[in-house]
Amino acid sequence: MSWFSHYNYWIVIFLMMIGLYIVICRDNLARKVIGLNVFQTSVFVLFISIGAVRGATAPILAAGFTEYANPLPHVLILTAIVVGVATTSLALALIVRINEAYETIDEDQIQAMDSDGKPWNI
Amino acid sequence: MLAATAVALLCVRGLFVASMLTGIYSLLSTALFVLLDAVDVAFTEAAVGAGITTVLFLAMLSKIPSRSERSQAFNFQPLPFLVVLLTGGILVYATQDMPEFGDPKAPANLHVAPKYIIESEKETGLPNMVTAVLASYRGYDTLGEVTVIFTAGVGVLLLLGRKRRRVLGESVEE
Amino acid sequence: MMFAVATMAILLVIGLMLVRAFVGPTFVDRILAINGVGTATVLLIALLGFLTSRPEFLDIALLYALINFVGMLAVLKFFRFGDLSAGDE
Amino acid sequence: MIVVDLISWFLIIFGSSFCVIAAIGVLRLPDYFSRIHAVGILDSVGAGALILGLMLQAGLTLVTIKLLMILVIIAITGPTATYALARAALDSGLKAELDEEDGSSSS
Amino acid sequence: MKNNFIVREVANLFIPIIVLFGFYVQFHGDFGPGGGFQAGVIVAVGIILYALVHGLQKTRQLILEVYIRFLMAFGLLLFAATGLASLILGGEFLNYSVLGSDQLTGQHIGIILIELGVGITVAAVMVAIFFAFVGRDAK
Repeated sequence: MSWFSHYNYWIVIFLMMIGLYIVICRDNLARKVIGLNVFQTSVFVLFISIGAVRGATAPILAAGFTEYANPLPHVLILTAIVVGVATTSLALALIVRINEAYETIDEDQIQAMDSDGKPWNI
Repeated sequence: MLAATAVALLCVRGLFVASMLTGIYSLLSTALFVLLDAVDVAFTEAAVGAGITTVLFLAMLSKIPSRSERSQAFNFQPLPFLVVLLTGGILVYATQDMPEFGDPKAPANLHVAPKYIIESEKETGLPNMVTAVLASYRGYDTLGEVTVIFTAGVGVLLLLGRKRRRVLGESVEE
Repeated sequence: MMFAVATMAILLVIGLMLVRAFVGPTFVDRILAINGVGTATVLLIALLGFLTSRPEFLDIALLYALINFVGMLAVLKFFRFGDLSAGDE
Repeated sequence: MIVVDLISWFLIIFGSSFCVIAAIGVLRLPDYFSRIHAVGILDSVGAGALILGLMLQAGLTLVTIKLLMILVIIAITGPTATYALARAALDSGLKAELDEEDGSSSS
Repeated sequence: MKNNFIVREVANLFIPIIVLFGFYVQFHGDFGPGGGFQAGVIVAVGIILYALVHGLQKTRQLILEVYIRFLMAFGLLLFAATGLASLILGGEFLNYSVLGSDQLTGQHIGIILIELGVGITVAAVMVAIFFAFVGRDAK
């Protein structure tokens, strides 16, 4: 077990840190959705890399192969990607509605408007 | 390379450019999934990431005025960076307990996966294990996922489907 | 063996294109570079299928070649009209 | 058979080297309209030679048909996308929204 | 694309290919990579390409939204109905072995039906989301 044998986790963690930083730091709501997508992809990579087996091939039966990668994470991530795009579209729809109501998609400005006591006109 | 794209995604300024870079990002992750033998996942990511997500982002961008993107440069904020760094450090420390990359003896590969690999052909007659597991063994999961997608579609239709009506100068919905 | 060399070359291509996509001074430069990355990725996926001796997986490359075109048209339409619902007449 | 192998390897190396040349061109050429030509190399010669080499390598199977389809798709979409890009750039350049470095040296 | 002859013609050429490829992925998913999720997305992309090239108005006349909403629910209900059918025929919920004469045919019928349901729902939801986004009158 060498020190370098966990590099897949390090890549995942690096991507996850970037996604988290975008979500925390950027005020723009659309930016936050992009950050969430990056975060999501890091989780996908984590699952797939757990399921990968050295020297194996893709989990479709074929003559001459006996080692296959673990199909279970693939199934989970397959559904997760499509659900991810559905939820992303929902988030984008919310952004469009927020923009119509507040005329901005900047988080600070939205909070400033709310604290002004201005009534919601949704 | 994926990481470099992510860094650029962090630093880039315009929203339009950022939405195009998400296209590249999903494209590179597709190649990564092919490399890791996850063919079905790569297929999905290629279809979804390049086609749907880009189009949806652009459609969203065309509905919001471009001035709402304050032309701010990448401003460095130390406290969130520290928090993120701390989280990452803890996670790196935690990976020392994780199994090695590609280890056939990893716990995730020992529990039910051999059963799927060996018996799915016999029990369902399908060479593609992913489809077999997706549709047959984990049918409940898939039913739930389809329900989630359906619900998201209904939600988007509820949020955006109506024509906007104006009453007394205020935008009133529903 | 040749496949490995070609894969390395395509990876290099993607890297160079990405540099252009990141520094590109105008929007169209970036779109051009992204188009190039798309084509190179199609080739990369095809080569990877041969490299792992499972060339049945060309479906992904085929799909990507198709989808890349759609994404490109969407980006260009947004760039020219600022709206995706513009009609034909 | 060895002849076919040699030809296919030659085509693969040829195509990938042209891809690298195209990428260097995209990176190094001075303005936008000349970069379009570099991408043209990637779409036509690079992808074409590479996929032809892979076709020779695969033999006459379903794989060859799929490779042929990929080749046709790239051969049609590549020039179309490049044309649309050049058109878009030209239109926006005429409206003087582009940077100064574009259009000045090319037209 | 307004008055852009080449792009329009090439897109007209590619729309049937994309949709055909989607159906190929749908029904070939048992043997190669692919399945309902991917097929639904690909078919939706084909329709989106039509909308991009010919404008939203024309696409809406071509594909009525009533049908899309119907198909959204129909796919999900097809999925659930397959499960219920196996329940009625004496198995457990979503255990397709009882659908056919023996186990293998039963499983095959069940998986094809379920993939079809998934594909219909995903395609309809994606098209509906795209229409909802683009059809929204801009600010």
